[in-house]
Amino acid sequence: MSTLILIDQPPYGGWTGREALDMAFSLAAFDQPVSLLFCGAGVNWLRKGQEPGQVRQKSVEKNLSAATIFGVEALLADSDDCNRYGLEAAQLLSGVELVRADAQLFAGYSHTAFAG
Amino acid sequence: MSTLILIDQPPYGGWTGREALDMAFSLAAFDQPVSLLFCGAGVNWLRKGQEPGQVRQKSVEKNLSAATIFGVEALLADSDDCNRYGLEAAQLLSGVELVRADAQLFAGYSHTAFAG
Amino acid sequence: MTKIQTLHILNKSPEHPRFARCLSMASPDDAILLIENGVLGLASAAISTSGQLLALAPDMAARGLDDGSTSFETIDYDGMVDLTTRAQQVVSW
Amino acid sequence: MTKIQTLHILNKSPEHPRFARCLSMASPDDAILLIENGVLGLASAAISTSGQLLALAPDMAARGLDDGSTSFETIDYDGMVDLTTRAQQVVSW
Amino acid sequence: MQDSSPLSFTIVITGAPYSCQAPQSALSFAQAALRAGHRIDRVFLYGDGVHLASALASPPSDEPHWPREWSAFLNEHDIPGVACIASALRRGLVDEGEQKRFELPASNLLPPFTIAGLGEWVEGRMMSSRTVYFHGSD
Amino acid sequence: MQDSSPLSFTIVITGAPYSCQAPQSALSFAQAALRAGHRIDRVFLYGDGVHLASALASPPSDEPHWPREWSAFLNEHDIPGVACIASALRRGLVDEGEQKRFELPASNLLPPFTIAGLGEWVEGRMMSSRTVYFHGSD
Repeated sequence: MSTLILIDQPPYGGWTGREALDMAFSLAAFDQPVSLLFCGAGVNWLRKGQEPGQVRQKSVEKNLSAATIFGVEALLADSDDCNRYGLEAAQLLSGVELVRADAQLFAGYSHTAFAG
Repeated sequence: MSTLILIDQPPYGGWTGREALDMAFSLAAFDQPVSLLFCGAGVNWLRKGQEPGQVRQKSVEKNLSAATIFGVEALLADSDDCNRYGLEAAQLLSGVELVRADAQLFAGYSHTAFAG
Repeated sequence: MTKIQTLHILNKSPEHPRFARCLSMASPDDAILLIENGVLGLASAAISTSGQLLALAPDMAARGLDDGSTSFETIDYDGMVDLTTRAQQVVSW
Repeated sequence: MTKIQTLHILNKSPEHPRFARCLSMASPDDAILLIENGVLGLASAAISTSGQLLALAPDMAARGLDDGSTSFETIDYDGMVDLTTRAQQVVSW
Repeated sequence: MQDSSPLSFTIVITGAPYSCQAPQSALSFAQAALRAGHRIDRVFLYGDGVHLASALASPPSDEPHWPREWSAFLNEHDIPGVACIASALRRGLVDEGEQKRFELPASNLLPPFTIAGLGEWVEGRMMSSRTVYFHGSD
Repeated sequence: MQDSSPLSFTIVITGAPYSCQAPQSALSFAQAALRAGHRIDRVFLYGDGVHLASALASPPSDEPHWPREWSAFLNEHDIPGVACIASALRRGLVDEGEQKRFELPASNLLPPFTIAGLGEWVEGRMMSSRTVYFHGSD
């Protein structure tokens, strides 16, 4: 009964990604196994050095770094999409696992959801 | 001071297109020259035979047919996008003018806007 | 009454990035149900997917789309409920 | 203080259909200002457009994007206001 | 359809009425689910979906009133409707309790909708045979 | 920048706070416009943008309160803020007059925002040197 929460919206331009994080943290808080998969423009959540102070938002880097501490099993990112957005391993937040987002990956989860 | 209102969202799935229509009708009501340009998935507004009764919405065919009567100067549609959605001339609402949505078309208007 | 592994409910228009991603994610045991703006995929270029393709009739009628094709099955909301019960998993795109 | 024909304000991410359409619509006398999610275009594949390319620095910083490139100019909100006054027309995508 | 045994559903709506089709598709689905003999454990509103619980929406009289139609459906079948508290507070959807807590001039939550945390979604996920999401289009 | 003569702006916001960045980008732009000596004739909220005029939005205390920040900005500079009536009524944003007309339990419009028709947008378009739109992202 492991859940995969998908994030394909980039950060700061919209709230959907934050709301997806909240879903993942909430499952973890209830001891339900959950992983996050960043794909499409959503991989931009994982770039190091985000400084959203000038747009009056809070960085999500800290939340993401704390995700595994709070019980999120894995932070997955589609490797093709990381390439597409020029995200090399050195620029990625630590703890991110590069995967291929395909049917085989989905098959490992009993529940898959977007936040919106 | 002629305005071009763009509609690139398809009908019924969202309200943006309807709100774009309202903008055009409102300009026309104040005797301001205005035309509508349907592009992208927005060309699906122009297909004959829409029957949205089962999804509890009103057809916009009537509104669009009345657009020129209410003072909207032209209903323009990008011809490539019509092709993309299999819209041949026979399936298009009457009164639609096929154009190429490019910089040259834009240059003929002093103001261009989306509804959202 | 065949079993479905995953039912993909796809409500985005073909130009939305989730449309292509959903199609590419479906495996042969999956079904893809086009609803809302998603049914416009039937009017645009040929849909290439490994899964079984279905479309919601009320949304097709709203958009003036013909259900004369044999490359996909059309269903109503009762059929949609039935699909969700037959699928092991339901994913909304 | 050169004049701009049309200023295109582009806030969509590169995967959104309006992103490519905006770029293709710009003529050599136009400027394209990337804001919000639009600045992610600087991180993805090379942007091909006839217009002058600019990007909003606060939105780049938020997303961890470097302004070291010379292929576009970065500006702040004051510069954005200046652009809108120099342009004959402003289109928000 | 009748030969499958009854299941239970949690329905999640993340798109707002009069912005997208999600609340209306979800209602047609929910009605069909009951027709087929299934149970709906809970409806959970998340993100922009919380606007479906507005007591103040006033569409033109010739358009369906989606908040009231949903409200009537929930009442008739005694189904709990829950708006996520974090989504609701940010978007200006509050009940009388939140009105007092934040010293607001009014409340605007349409009964029988209530406001609660994401735990309700987690619980729905765990108790229902199927969780089906209705998102905004594009 | 100072060598261009002052212009006037109409600002149109079509995206909701806490759903997209439009209201915050628009505020930064509006502040910069005044800094440069330009005038803002009017702010017009359309579509989902009307939620910016909510008197009930209650974001967490460590996040900016965009409706109140906009309200303070409009008050300080005496700029009219107008929510489109058709968009507002469908989405549950009402003033006291609409509350009475529709017999609603409350009103929730944050002053100095007012509710009026698209004619206000047309007028803004005609009177201002520039009309700049802030839409939702994706």
